[in-house]
Amino acid sequence: MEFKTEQTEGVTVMYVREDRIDANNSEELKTEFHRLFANSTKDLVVDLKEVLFIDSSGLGVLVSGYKNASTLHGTLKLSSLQSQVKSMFELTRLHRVFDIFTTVDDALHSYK
Amino acid sequence: MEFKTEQTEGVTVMYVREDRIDANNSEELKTEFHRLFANSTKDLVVDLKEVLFIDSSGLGVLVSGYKNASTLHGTLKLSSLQSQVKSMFELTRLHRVFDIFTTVDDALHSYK
Amino acid sequence: MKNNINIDITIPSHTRYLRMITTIGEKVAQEINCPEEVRETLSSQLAVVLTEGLVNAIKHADCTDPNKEVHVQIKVSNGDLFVRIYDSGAGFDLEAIPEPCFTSCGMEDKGRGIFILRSLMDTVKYVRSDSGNVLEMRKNIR
Amino acid sequence: MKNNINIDITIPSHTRYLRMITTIGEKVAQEINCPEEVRETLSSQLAVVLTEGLVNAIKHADCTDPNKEVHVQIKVSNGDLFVRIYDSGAGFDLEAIPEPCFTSCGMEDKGRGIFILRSLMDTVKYVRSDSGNVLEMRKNIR
Ligand SMILES: Nc1ncnc2c1ncn2[C@@H]1O[C@H](COP(=O)(O)OP(=O)(O)O)[C@@H](O)[C@H]1O
Ligand SMILES: Nc1ncnc2c1ncn2[C@@H]1O[C@H](COP(=O)(O)OP(=O)(O)O)[C@@H](O)[C@H]1O
Repeated sequence: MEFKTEQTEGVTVMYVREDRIDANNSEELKTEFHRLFANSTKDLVVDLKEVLFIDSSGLGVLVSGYKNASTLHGTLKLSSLQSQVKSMFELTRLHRVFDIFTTVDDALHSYK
Repeated sequence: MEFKTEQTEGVTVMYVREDRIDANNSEELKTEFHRLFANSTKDLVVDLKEVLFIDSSGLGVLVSGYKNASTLHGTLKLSSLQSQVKSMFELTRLHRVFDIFTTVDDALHSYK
Repeated sequence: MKNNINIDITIPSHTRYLRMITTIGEKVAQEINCPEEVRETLSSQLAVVLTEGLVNAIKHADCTDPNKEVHVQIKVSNGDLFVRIYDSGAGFDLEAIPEPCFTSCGMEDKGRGIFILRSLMDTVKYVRSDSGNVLEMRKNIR
Repeated sequence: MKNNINIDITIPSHTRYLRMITTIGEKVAQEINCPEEVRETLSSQLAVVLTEGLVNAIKHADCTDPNKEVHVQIKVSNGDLFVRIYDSGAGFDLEAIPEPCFTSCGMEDKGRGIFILRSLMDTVKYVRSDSGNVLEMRKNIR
């Protein structure tokens, strides 16, 4: 799985460069979360613009990232959900748990 | 099947607006050929730029158009063959029968 | 003319085939006779259902045999869409699987698959037998 | 781990399903373990082979029954790709089919299907039996 990561005023933004997050690659996302949280990231925006498909294991890894961030007294927020991804969050009620933004900029703004 | 047709200095150019010509739609191409040849077309350039896949029934319809044009003392020429389409012409040796051009302009130029 | 389609697929028991199977499911859904938007929704739901069902068969059933295969059937028949996923593992009790927790306090990383299947399909059954188990799902598409 | 894939598809005997089947064939070819360019070529050849074989089964076999179905099998097994297309028509003698004419003088609109199949696959057989006929093709992919 490919990522691009940027730092902006203490917040890490991770762009997921993959059209699917499923049981075949979700472990790679988990590893990347661990790497970021081990390297002084507390607040993380995960941008899902390129992700067209997510399954329950992909949701699970985002939940685990959310919990990691909370433990560090930070927050994991999401941006740019495509329609299938959005439906999966709604179906599993996770849209009530995560802060979800239309764009990365909106997400960044919310930390201010 | 969708087409766009233009007249340029006595030559008809037909753009095939479809990604496949196969046994499911090749009759529509045949009908369009008949219509054009019945309406004073003699020289015809068929542009296949949008066609990514052709089967033997599609080749057959082009052969029948070629024969129609010959009967009227005109020629049917082809332009913009994508790789799968080109392979099919080579496999069936039809590239030796048809005049095939890289662009519509090259094909038009050859009538001069 | 009837519009029945039946596809039986056998693949090695590995998640690398998920993309292939979901694409096949999407193509089948696109042939279903129904309004465009319904078809689009069905197509992405079928992709999810195939993924969740297959991942369970791959991960939870009989994972010790490296040459293990999984078998999936996608069937469109008389206004119903059927998905059947066969496994040869120890099986489990579908009715005993609880709903996931919906609040951030008790939130788990896993345990959403069966819930998703139940939400997207009309019926979900798991039938165990000596010759193998099958997760059988049906959705009305008329 | 083995890389065997088996797909059995039954569809109504109609050309509108050609797109679906060729897309499925392409997806299967993309899972075959071989260099990228080989895989691309194989993918487009499989699309052609499926189309030519299916169109013959749809057009020449038993075309009077509106509820007729065709059955196609795509199989990747131990370095071979198999395509089998079943029909329940009167059958024909494959060996008696002549090569098409290659010059513009005697050029026909049809009669290129079998020639294409023979060119793209290593072996092409047609086996007739009382319970149905099968066009059986094999191609080595190692
Ligand atoms: N095919 C199967 N064979 C055995 N156990 C299964 C199977 N499918 C599901 N299970 C059991 O049901 C539980 C719940 O499955 P699911 O809701 O998909 O969540 P998850 O797979 O994330 O645990 C699994 O943890 C597993 O114990
Ligand atoms: N499944 C089949 N059942 C009966 N006849 C067949 C079948 N497949 C091919 N044929 C016969 O073989 C001939 C040659 O087939 P082909 O080379 O594909 O050319 P075409 O279909 O364009 O005639 C067909 O015209 C038909 O008579």
